[in-house]
Amino acid sequence: MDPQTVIAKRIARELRSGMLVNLGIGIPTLVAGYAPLDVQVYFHSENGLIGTGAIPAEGMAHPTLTDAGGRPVTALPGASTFDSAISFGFMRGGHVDLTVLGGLQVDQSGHLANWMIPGKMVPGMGGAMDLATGAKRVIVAMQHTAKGKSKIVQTCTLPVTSDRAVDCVVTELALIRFESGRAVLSEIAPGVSVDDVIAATEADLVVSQDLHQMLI
Amino acid sequence: MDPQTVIAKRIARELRSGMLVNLGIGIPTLVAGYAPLDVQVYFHSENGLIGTGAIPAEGMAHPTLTDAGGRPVTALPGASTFDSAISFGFMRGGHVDLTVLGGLQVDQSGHLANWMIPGKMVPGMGGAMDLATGAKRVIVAMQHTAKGKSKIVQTCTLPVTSDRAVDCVVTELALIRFESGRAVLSEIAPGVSVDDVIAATEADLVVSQDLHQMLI
Amino acid sequence: MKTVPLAEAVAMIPDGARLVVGGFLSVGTPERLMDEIVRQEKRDLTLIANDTARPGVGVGKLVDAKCVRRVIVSHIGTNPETQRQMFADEITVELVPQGTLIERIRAGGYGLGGVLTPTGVGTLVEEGKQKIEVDGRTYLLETALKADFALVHAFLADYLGNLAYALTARNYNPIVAMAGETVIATAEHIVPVGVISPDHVVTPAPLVDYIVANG
Amino acid sequence: MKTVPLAEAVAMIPDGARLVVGGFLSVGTPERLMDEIVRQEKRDLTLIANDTARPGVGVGKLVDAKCVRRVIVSHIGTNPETQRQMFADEITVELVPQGTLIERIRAGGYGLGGVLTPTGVGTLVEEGKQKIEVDGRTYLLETALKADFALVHAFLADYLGNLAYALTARNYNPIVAMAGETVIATAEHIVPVGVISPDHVVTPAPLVDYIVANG
Repeated sequence: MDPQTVIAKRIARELRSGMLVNLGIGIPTLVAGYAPLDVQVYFHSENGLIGTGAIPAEGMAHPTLTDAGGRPVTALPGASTFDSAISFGFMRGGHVDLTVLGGLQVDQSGHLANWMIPGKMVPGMGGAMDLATGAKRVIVAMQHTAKGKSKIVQTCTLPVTSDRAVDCVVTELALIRFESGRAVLSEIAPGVSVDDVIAATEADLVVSQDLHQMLI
Repeated sequence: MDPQTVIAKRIARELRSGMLVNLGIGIPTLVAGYAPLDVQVYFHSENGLIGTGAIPAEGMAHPTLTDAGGRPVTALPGASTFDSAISFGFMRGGHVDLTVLGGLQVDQSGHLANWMIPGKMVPGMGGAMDLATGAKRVIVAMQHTAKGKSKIVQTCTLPVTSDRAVDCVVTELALIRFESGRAVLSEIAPGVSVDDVIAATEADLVVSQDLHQMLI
Repeated sequence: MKTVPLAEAVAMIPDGARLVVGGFLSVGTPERLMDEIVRQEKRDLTLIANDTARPGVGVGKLVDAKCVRRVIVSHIGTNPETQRQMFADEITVELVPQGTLIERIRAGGYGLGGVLTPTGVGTLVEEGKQKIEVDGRTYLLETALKADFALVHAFLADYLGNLAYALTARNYNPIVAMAGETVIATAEHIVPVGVISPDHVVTPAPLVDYIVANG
Repeated sequence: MKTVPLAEAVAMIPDGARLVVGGFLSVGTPERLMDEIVRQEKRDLTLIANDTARPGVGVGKLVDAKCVRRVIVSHIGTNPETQRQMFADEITVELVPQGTLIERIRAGGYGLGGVLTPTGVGTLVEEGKQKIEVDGRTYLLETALKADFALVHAFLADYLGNLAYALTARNYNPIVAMAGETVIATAEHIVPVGVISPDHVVTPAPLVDYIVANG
């Protein structure tokens, strides 16, 4: 199983019926594909849609029904559309139960950096800061390392997205929770050892007393 | 002609087609009845309606179509309804072109007091402060005196409604504009002399070089 | 969203709870919830609403039955019973300009700490509030209001909890629905999913925790 | 409200004007107004919008044609031309978190001086901004934005100027329509008064100064 699939499948297990969920672009988007069949969540697109459905069949796209990346989507029965002030009220006000965001770095107290690389990538933060600050739960979905270097660091060297700590990060190796400023290794992927995770991680990890294998 | 009719008829001459107008309770409400036939204004009710029409015929009232006093109204073709945040956005944001408000006192720099009499009448300010502060133009409609005492005073003794000066006050005797902190007597009602107005007014009045008779 | 019987919905509200309730002079107020709160004899509630309506209607019923210890409203002039209780020190009344009140409730529901408004500057309303200057104009800092329960009334609710309102019964309801920890809604009509078009949904379903079953 | 031909609508916009424009990655942007602004070779505009779309679409057309000197947006990542002009110092880019941007525009249109938001606290965004504590939580004071012209696109406009939007093309448009000194709207369909029910009007007619005649 490739790293992205491991991450997406694990996060999909966090979905519960009735939840309002916002998925960022990249790996987070894949989570929708692994939602359990008996779980009905509402997907929120920050451009103003709740009840975002799958990509439309050919010829069925409509120019005014798009996701936050501007791509055509469908809407499920019971969907609703609204202006951007309401949309961000949902995000900032804690009405989005769960957001899954991509990451460039997460530090050991749970700070996320995912919106810029000074001098190199300055796309703008879009809705990332509001989601990271306001959603009820924030899960980061990212690969554990980039070019052999740990993305889970002691302190973010890139500009952070929020001063609020994320709840956990899920990588292809592990699920790490952030509790009271500590990074707690809670789950390890099948075939991965605690030592493997520690070796791949720059941040100091506390191994959970309840450590178990990641279900995917 | 009774005092209220003089006031309402004079103010009705300020209406222009396309204006968005909010009328307070009391004398201001009467203004709608004297709108020139060729003038189409939008009446705004702060409970969330633009396009407020006349009182419904018997048997035609609907429990969810009311004015800001909770009384049944009708809606004209092209009416719109909206929530209270939008409604007050219209008022505070200067989108209401004209508001006509009742008054307890207006002082010579144009401050209005119309929402409480300490220890006696404490109904709450409702929407009065937002209208007095945010509408593009504020006209006060009130009788010149109460119990023989001038309601146009040197300085308000009652708590003011806003620190923003009103544009003018219309009474059964006169139209007084407030310009750069001065009360300028601009129009006198038919059969009323400048001396009559000055005698009935506590505030210092500057007589306009352009003084003329009130058209009603 | 769960559909619950009326008595069960109101049983969730403990004495001393803070309620934010939709309606404007009782138009758009969830009357069945008001009646049931009175029947269950709730006490010491804090009520956030536009006004206290009139005796016998809307939130006025809660005042009549002495369910309320404190109100945060823009107007009590239509309810002599509120005024009587206020002068008798049975109820505490905090008066807030209407446009400020709706923005404070909105701020609570939208995750904002507050707003800067020109309304109230230079009046009694400014007492005890921070004044902030922006671009040469003075504003009052008005802080967010939230509540334990938001009680709203809609014209249409669908089976998922999407809500749409009728005419001037909309008023505070859509804003109130964002500002409660738990949101309970009543509706004139409960209709199948899809009856309310996505563009006509005013309160999206995920906001609504409970729809009260109709009669 | 006045109905005007496209060229006349755009002729009102002087060089150097400040525009706030509806749309999200060009969905819901008044494309005909964009094309005409380019054709009339407007210069030195300030553009307030969610993003700069992509080259060749939406507000991206204004960037392509160098009509814009300054943008206030939440995202330029989809438009390499904006990035190129930024690095070449041909355009000034102010990046604002999206939820903050829409609240700042709303504050401008709603007569508020600004809002307190937790978004951006402890990040680069807080630089130069006032921090205010409310109930033990820290917020940034984000101030109101207004514009000389608001350009919006609706699905339906009626003869009076009432507007309704379609699906995700609503986005910034209703807020933008409150925040312009002059409001110019285009619409997919211009329909008789009454086609849009009062409850389905999103932008009430008195806000709209000009509807651009359809071709």
